[in-house]
Amino acid sequence: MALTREQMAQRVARELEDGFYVNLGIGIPTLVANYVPDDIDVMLQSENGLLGMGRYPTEAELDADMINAGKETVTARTGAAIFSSAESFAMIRGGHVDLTVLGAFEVDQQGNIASWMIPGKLIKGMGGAMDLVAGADNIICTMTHASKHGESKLLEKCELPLTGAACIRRVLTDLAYLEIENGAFVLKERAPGVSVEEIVEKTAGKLIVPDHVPEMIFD
Amino acid sequence: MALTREQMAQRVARELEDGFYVNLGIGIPTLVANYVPDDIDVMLQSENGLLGMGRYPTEAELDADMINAGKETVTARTGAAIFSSAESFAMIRGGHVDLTVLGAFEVDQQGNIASWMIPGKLIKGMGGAMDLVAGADNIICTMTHASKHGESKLLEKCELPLTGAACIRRVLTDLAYLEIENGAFVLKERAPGVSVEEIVEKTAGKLIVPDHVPEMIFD
Amino acid sequence: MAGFDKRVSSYEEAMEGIEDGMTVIAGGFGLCGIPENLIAEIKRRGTKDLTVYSNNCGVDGFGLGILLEDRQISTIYASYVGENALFERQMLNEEITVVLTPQGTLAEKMRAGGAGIPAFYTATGYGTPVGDGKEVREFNGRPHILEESVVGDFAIVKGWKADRYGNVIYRDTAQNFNPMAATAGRITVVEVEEIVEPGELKPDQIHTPGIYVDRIIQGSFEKRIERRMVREG
Amino acid sequence: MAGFDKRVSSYEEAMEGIEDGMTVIAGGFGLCGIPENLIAEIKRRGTKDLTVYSNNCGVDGFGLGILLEDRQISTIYASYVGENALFERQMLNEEITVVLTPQGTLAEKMRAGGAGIPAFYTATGYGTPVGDGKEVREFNGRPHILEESVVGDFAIVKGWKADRYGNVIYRDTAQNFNPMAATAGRITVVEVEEIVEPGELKPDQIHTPGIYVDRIIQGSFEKRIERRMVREG
Repeated sequence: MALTREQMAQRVARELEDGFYVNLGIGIPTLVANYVPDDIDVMLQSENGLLGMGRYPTEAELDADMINAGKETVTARTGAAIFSSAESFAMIRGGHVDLTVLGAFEVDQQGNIASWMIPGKLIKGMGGAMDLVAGADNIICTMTHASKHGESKLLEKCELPLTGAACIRRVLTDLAYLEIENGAFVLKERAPGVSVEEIVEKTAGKLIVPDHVPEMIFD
Repeated sequence: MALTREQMAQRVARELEDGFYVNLGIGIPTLVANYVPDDIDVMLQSENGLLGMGRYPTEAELDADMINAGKETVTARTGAAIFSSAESFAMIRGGHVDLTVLGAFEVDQQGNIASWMIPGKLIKGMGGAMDLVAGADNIICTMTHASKHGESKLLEKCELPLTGAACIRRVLTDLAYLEIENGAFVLKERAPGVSVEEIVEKTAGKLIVPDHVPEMIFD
Repeated sequence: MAGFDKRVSSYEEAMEGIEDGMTVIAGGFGLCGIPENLIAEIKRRGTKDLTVYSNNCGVDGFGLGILLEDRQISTIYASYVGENALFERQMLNEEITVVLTPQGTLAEKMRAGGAGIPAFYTATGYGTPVGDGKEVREFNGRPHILEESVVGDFAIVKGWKADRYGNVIYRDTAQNFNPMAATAGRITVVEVEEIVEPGELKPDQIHTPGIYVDRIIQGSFEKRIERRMVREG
Repeated sequence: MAGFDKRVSSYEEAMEGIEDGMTVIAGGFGLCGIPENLIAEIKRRGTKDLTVYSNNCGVDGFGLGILLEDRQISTIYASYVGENALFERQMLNEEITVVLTPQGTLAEKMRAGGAGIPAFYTATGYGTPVGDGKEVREFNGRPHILEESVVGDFAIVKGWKADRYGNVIYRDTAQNFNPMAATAGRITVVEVEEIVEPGELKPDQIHTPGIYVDRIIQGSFEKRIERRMVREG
């Protein structure tokens, strides 16, 4: 079975370490915050200028001056800091964020990522995504393995305009967890009940399949 | 008579305008603060990170965390702001300071200035002087017209290592106030009792002498 | 003597001197911390052919979005413009030129402009359409692109509190692009919720020192919320 | 879980990992806001062949000056080094390499290093010995030189108050180079006068967010005054 959005978030959350500063993109990445293990503490960076994003506010706490990068009202947790956009991207561009999780339309075997533009269809802008992929060493890209029409999103070469070049090393799809090494996707884990064959079939880019590909385990 | 240091400061102070942000270098420039006309208000920028430098502290006010760019203990005036060195030089480099007054060893007819190094003799460093001369449009350079040995400091071409290239437009010496235009010093005013001939004699660079050169007037 | 008293008493005075064809740098992120009354004044004046630097372009009917109604903006540099149907239509009809700019690069362009740094290298955007036509150079074994900074004819800024000297502090995440915008205007206008007495702002806690600020005005603000999220209390 | 508790309990622990040949970025201006105990710990360790970025090099017997006594510094990038007789002797004897760097360029090198900007253009130093050998390029009709940024193995910083999360505020002009230094260390160590309880520092008034800081230690400080000027009270 393909992973649910919640399972994808759960799987990504296993990459969190105690004391990590983490930037979570919109969509599935945002859900990761719900699966932080109880015995670790992570600090969420929101690129509009908030380090230490807390929960949504109560009615009483609601404050127009307190939003996250998704423009949602939020709160600040204990230990938070708030700063300018220049400072926020100094952190991001300077490589101070420990883990970045973001969605994508396509990833290719060179680690290129396309996530911000579909010519003639969607031109909303890249927001902070280009800075995030350029600044981070440690990025996990989350997306469905294939489009609704069955077209692979793990390509030999991205077809859409890039968000960043040669910057992605790790991809979690609804079918598999893969790493990108030396111009190829390496299949590291598969979703419970998903066969290697299905993953091979739905991966357009070069795929290396080790002898043993463990299944992910969920509670 | 050549101007005293106090008279030089007094003359420079006439260039102050109400609402000016001013950076005063060490030496004669510092004295300018004593001659701010009563009917105007200026704000002194100290490049270690203080806008709105006040008087020296009383014994009771003395505070090691409160110094100026000359490393002297100071106070902050009402309306002051304190910030980092990067912010301080953002102001300076970005051209936000209205008037910069600084000393020099030599100035030449191209507006070059040498003020920070005498090879084999003095190697203390440029501090903020290179940023100040590069960032300001409006600089007044103060110095004696000639060295103790009678050698002119207003040259055809600076001999000492430069602080900045083609950046000085106005020079006040103990003998004269001059402006630099089109590769020449233009004599604008002379010190009381100082003859045009003396200035001509002590100016090594190209000097343009208008028909009428008024004497400075001091109370 | 006027000295450093930068207070003005009307929005008309606050935006005096803005002219067709000028470049305006605006603070704000989404609808948070936007100079909403200064934008409304530009709308009232009908100033045209503006080039705007702002992270977003407001929404239909609020924020910079209202300047689209009479096509006052001809070019915008922004990182994200997805909230605005009118905007999308003008973009598709090529009635507005949109230069999509990575958020961090946009912030740094303003910061560098204010700080007298004409250009800087960044890895952001290398190998993407953002890097097209820009100089590429390697540093530390990695390609970077050259980005130029920006200075605007006007900067419009929303602060929380200011004193008459033009010292400003921002509140929470309404800070965002405002401090950089404030440094990058030939004329910088800041509207705030409260003008406080001199001395009330602690000097070492001021976000924007008064040297960057030309005009200060106290206003009242709608502070519209774009995505209202609440949890049970 | 240790989480974000960055407190260490000894200066030995604070400087753990510093090795011969490393690059150290130090906050401070003159003797104001210098990490005096962290410097003393480097002295105690006898770490050699250090490359130091600091606006000044202390005075004889205090601040970075004490690292000269056993020749622990091999290269220094500084804007002004005029306060120190031992320093001058070592410089004239070529026992230390001094790269005199304009103050604003030095601050910006640290800030850019921390911000992932490998290089920037500035007019400062063009046409002077500082510009020798550096690329020159015109922007807005004016020549600028290319300056590269710096990242240090260690940054040593003096704050006023911090919380266990590594959030720091500075006091008055003791801020100076400290915030930039804090961003530019692979390992950033901050010593402060007081570690306060979480939540005590207002989030939007923090000068250095904890993400830049690896270790925090509370110390006591001499805070020597270099030029004591007083007026009649």
